[in-house]
Amino acid sequence: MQKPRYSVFSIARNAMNYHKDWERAWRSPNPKAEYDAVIVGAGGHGLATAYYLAKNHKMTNIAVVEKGWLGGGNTGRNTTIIRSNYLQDPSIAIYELARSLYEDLSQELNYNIMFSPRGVLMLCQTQHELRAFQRTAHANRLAGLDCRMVSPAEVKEIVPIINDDPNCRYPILGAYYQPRGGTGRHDAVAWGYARGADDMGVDIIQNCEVIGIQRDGGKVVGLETTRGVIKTKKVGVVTAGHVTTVMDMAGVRMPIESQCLQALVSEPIKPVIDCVVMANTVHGYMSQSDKGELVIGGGTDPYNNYSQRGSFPALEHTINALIETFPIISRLRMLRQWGGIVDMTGDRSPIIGKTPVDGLFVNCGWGTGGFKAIPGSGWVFADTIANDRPHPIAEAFSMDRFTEGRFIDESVAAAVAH
Amino acid sequence: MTGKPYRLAEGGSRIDRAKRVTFSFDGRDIQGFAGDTVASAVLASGQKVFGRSYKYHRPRGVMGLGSEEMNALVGVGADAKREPNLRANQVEIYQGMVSESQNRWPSLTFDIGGINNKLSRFFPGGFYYKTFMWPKAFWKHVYEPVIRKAAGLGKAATGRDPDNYEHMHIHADVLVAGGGLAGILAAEAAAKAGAKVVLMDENPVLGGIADLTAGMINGACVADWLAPKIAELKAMPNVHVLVRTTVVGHYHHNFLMAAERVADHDPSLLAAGAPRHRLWKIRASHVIMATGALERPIAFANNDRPNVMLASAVRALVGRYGVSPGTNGVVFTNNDDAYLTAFALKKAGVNVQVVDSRARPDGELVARAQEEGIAVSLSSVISAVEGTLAVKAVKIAAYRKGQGRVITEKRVECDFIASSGGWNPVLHIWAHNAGKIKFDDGLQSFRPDTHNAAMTAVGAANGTMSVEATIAEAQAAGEAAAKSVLKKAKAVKAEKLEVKEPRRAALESLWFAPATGAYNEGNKHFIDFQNDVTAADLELAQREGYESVEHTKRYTTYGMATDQGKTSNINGLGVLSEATGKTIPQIGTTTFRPPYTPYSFGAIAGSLTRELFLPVRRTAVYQWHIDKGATWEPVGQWRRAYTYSGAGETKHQSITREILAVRNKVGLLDASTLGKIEIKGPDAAEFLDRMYTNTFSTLKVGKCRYGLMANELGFLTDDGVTVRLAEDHFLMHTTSGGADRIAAWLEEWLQTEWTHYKVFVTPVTEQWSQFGLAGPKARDVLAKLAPDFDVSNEAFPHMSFKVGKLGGFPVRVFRISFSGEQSYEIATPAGYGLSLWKAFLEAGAEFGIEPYGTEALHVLRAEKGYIVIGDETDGTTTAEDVGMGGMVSKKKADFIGKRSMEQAELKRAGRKQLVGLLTEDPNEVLPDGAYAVAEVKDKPPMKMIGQVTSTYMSPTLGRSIAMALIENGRARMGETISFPLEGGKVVRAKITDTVFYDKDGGRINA
Amino acid sequence: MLEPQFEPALAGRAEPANTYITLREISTRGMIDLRGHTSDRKFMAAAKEVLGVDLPKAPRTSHGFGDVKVLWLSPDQWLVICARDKAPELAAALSKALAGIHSLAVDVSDMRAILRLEGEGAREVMMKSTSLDFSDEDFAPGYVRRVRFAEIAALFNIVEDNVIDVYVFRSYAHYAMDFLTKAARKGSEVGLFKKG
Amino acid sequence: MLLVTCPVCNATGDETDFHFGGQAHVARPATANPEGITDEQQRDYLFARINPKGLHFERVRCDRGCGKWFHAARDTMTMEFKAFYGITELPPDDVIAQAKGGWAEYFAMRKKKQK
Repeated sequence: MQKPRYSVFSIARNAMNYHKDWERAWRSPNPKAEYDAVIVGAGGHGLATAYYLAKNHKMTNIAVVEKGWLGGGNTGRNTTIIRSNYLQDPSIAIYELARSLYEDLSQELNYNIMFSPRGVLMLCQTQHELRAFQRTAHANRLAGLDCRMVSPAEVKEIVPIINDDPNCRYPILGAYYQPRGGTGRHDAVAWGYARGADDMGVDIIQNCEVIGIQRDGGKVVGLETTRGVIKTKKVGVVTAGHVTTVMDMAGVRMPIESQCLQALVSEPIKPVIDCVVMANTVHGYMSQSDKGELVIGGGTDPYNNYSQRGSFPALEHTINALIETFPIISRLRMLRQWGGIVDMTGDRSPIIGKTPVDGLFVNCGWGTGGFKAIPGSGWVFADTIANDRPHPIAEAFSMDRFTEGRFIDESVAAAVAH
Repeated sequence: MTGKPYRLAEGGSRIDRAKRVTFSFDGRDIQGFAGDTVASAVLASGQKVFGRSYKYHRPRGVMGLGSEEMNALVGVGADAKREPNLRANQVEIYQGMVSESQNRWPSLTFDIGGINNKLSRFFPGGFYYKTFMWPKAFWKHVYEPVIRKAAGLGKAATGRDPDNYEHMHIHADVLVAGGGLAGILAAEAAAKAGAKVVLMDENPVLGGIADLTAGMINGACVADWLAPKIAELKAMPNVHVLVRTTVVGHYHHNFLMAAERVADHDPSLLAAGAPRHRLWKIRASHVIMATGALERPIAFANNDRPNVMLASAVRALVGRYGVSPGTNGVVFTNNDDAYLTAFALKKAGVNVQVVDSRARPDGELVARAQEEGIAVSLSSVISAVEGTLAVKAVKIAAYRKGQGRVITEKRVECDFIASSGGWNPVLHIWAHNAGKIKFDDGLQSFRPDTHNAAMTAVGAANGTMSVEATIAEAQAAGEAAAKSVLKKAKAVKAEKLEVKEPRRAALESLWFAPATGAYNEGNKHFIDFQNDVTAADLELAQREGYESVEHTKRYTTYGMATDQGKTSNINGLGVLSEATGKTIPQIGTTTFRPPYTPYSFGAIAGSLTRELFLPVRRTAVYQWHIDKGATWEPVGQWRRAYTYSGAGETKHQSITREILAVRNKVGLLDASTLGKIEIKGPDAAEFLDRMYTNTFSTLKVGKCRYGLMANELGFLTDDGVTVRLAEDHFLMHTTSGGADRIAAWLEEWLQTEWTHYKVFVTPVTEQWSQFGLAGPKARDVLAKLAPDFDVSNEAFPHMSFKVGKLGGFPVRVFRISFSGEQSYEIATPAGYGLSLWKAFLEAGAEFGIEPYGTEALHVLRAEKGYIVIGDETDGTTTAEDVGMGGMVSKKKADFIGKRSMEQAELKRAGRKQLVGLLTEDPNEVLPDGAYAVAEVKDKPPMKMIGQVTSTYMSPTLGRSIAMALIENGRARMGETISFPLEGGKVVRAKITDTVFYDKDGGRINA
Repeated sequence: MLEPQFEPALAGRAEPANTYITLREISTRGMIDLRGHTSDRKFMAAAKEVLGVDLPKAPRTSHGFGDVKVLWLSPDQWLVICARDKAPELAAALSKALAGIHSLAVDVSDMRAILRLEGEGAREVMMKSTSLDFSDEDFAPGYVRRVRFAEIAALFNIVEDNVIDVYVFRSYAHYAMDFLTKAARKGSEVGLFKKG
Repeated sequence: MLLVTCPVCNATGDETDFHFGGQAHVARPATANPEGITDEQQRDYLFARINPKGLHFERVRCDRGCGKWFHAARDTMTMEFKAFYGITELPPDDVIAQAKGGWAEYFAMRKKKQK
């Protein structure tokens, strides 16, 4: 059922007919009685998992069930940053796999996800932070990543609007730069994977909430949903902030707390910044979308929270920090703020792999950094589900690391100074 | 062009014709009157085009009455003071104001981007997802830059904002959002019942659209009847009224944000010290939402042309500013309200006719139009608009509800259109925090339903459109709110009112007016004007499967412009409803997100910018450090002296000088930032044994002991020296960065886990200035300062403590060392800190004393192999890893972190262990954080076996030294390992133990 | 050479001008941090014996006796305010009287700086600085509370209707004074519930 | 901005005057008996969290106020506080009655222990 390809020519052709003949990007099927595998959660990670199950593992009799509308969770709420310059080897492995897949994803999916490798700058604003990023730089270089430290002068060249006053509260001592990091169009990632998976026969079933996980002894045998029972021997749970709710149905207590991550955009303005800047010491990061909005990430509310509402305290500090970092934004205005429910693990790194229940797989804990991982996450999770064993890259992210003390702690890069 | 005929001979309730005001728009001087807005003044000057649209760059003019304006966005101010994307109809003009149109190049009337419009057929909604994919590199380097340049509306300021901002907190029994008829009456009722009331309105004057409303109260028109009430309300002692203040967001527990534009209308206030904006943080016991309603446009072909306006906007131009958009207008409506605009125009001598989509509207206003001789075409719609930079004519077509095509149409010349598709209640703050809304068939729009928070909606915001009902509703709500909040509310006696208002005919929804030509083809029926989203785009999204309204929104960007869908939301749902056959409630609506209207980042930051951005903590010697030319190292919020570079001295030189001073003579360090915590009680010793990995219950009174702290994961988090002041009394030192954290940590365990312990914990960090006096001459300096203070090695050995007087100074003296030299730390109350510091320098002068900074400190301790938490440890490092396993008590049954230290991974063989490194070339200093590899390859990846944690050129040893965490390091003594650096260079270093200097510790105990 | 010179936290800093309330540092007061349990009769009695006044039991209240004032900080913590030069001996006297009773008395006279807000707009300025409602009737003279002030921890005491003392840790004194100076800048008056 | 009331000093203030300390009623195994704690027990103590969508129980400190820790019962959807109670106490029975899932199990277990 190959869909016609998107191209400038297909647009021209359809224009002649006032665009009345465009085919659907994906079907809206009713659930079948049984599938070889069912992915719970049609966010970026879930849809990518389905896509690679079909593409790499030829499992096409599968479904993705989604409580609401596809891509409506954190995939459509994040600040679209893509980078892989992490410190720990397992993190580097999965985030770089994801980043490299992003490079060709538009062509792979025949859907423009607008991957824009405009560069990611991580500012160093204390001697300690400078040393920490120098360490990361050495580790990344020896792992084969294309990253480097840049001088304050270079920072100013890359981001002319940055505050380079050497006497400001936290002067810029340098920055860690990943030139092939950047941003993508978050909705398009979900839509592109959905269209691609649908094209290979995957059923994407929206408005279908899982209300129970059927087990036979220690094995999964099916799902109870608001649209009836679906038999299946393999279930992949990819529900981010709501993973606890779903895993509780299988009696698996997760090492997860759900919090609300704050984000906002400014009104659209003409281009002022052509890369992503992260200022960890003062807690702010910013990029500019193609529409011209400044895209800004705030902190998380300090308590468990499923409300998806914008709150204020988390934003206030971010804005103070960004005005000090980019003084010209003071007279720009906040257009829209919102929250996303993020799933935070004990070491702030994700969980990918098998669970105590046979046939039940989980992919969660991406916390505040999931978007950048979508293609890699889907790739290794699909492999894990298809072969019923962790993909080599997924091994380190297994749940039992919390039993063994085998943490993957990225906060290390910003450990407390003296 | 002269003002005529657009500025009417008379009228204009908001303007003062005696006061002329000159400002500039796109470099052209424009004369208006005090009270004018940029929109009214520029329109009065005859200019209709205010900007270009987002995607197609179509010329656009003023459309709205207030904050719903989506087309006429202007930039105000220049350079560092430029503020983009302001609504021209809300910007009050002042003498000398500089304003500009946006998103056009080179000019408004001739805009290159306009080419997009010619090609618009090739840019349907979401087109960019389908193309620009080849060749791959072109997205970032060709397509995207073009798109980015074309998008983005206004330009940002070019420098640091010179103005001030601030926050203000306020608590109200009743917050009333909106100062129209409903808001005023609700506030009055609540206030008379005794409530503390705050009323906020976004406009410069109260009254809302009372002046644009039909009806009489006690014989007066609504606005006139309301005027004295407003004055009375403002005078009440328990009422605070704010204008130019928009309630922008509603959050949990009735917390609201309001943005006050204090000085935008009058820059002289800034000079007088006023903030430009003030952000109000409001906690209200009850919220009354009286935010009114916004008129919605009608989707007809080319409904975006300059001088196509909302009927209410035209009415306001005439009534408030004495301005008419033209001389010959057409009112296009599906409801009675727009007839008021026709009457206002006729009264002002403007030629006008009405086009009404309804077949038989039987309202009194329709009848009156006929009486007044205003031509009314019923069962008719506007099927086409002629003119590009301005309306030249319209086509009027016969219409039956549900009809999709035009059968007959006639051409009518006109120069403006006033359209009304009905009114939408302003629900934003109701919906921001999960208030429920419901669809109202009469309004063909949503209205408030239930809410968890204590909030009531009144008047038009509640879908109540009649004056009489609004009055009753508002007064009842105000009184009820007061009653619900106050223990004892006063009774409010209702006044007798006689209200007359015209009987109205029902509105008939009109989501799409059929157009000349086949359905939809070649015509643009705009739904979201600013983002150039047409009815066709919404239908396309549906066809392609983007069925959820959220998908439609994101795919077409409908509702995502700076007006956040104020006018497009319902119209879009109407179009989707007709396209899908679902009802509007079935389709549902997108989430309302704060803020209601955009407000400045400056206001969000308030006063916490520049010198107030993140506090700087100062020791008592702070200014002295500055005067001595210190550069800073930030530690937590403290600033510590990093090094004191003298004239013509590099940092490296001064650091070396400072180190040698300590090694050979004596140095003075400001260590005041170290955390100091007093811990007292019968269980204090046992408590410390729980907190530290090593034991303190065995410590003798008057003695010091170095302690290690781990977290429950078993990783090191802090260290420091603790002294036993008395059997039940300890003084703990923590790292500077850890002081507050550790104090809270101790409190937490006492309060939540070992609640039976009798222990008090009192942080005293700031009470003391504390100075390190280190070096072979340290004792001499002390002795000279205070001959009667016995500092002999016998009386005062290493790791002991004395309290007493040093000359006139009350002091606590610790003989401890972080440098490996004979060393003392002397603490005195902070008020005496500076003079004791100076006293040391004076007394030490003859011994060659020199102040030294944190970098010298770090080199000195590295030479001795002392660790720094945060350098040698990184949050995943155990005591065993850094070779301090001996400080982890085997005897104690339990202490924080003990159990986790037994987890498999923490005991694993081959973990990274702290070792010393000596590079083969003694002049080669390893870079910070450099990684060693198992085997050097010609290109990555290479297997890494550990990293440098501290690395320095040691002036004492005359060679480089380093410490590193290396896999299985302690078993590799003497082994040489390789560090591949950038550019292929490889540094080789021998693994040694970590103590490079004075291994037997002779100097410490000297 | 060995004569200690006492330096207040804001030593050498000019008093702010161009503000609509007066702002100054009070450097003549000494402070003692006193710990003990309200429920411990022996402790309460011994403390009263030395201070001449009952330790306030009610949250956010203070008791005064002559030159001594006791501020409630928590059910087991008080801040005793007295003349700066009396603090050491008063602290010693407390420790002596409290010997054998579970308690802790520490002279912390140099730990905090006291900033005094005085004038018509004092409450309004506090409402720019904290999230509390200073127009509430509870906020009467004698009221004491710890609170988040701007970005830092602070303790305040309403001395008179329009006189408020703000206690901040010494290292933050300049920051706090900078903030207050800006908040009280002439021309930025709000005039909350003020008529005419 | 949540409005929080400290049950110790009875002060009510913005969430920014308080410090949130995560899930309530997590027992530290080593305190009761340091011997023979399994890796699984230690993991559950450190990481396993109930994390309900709905009524939750958490630890809060009156951080800027009296400095005392206490417990709060809060709905994680509506943010409504159902109760504030002492750090060594269990929630009021009427609130316990509203607990679901993991929390219902926990309180049932506590009740059994008391008997």
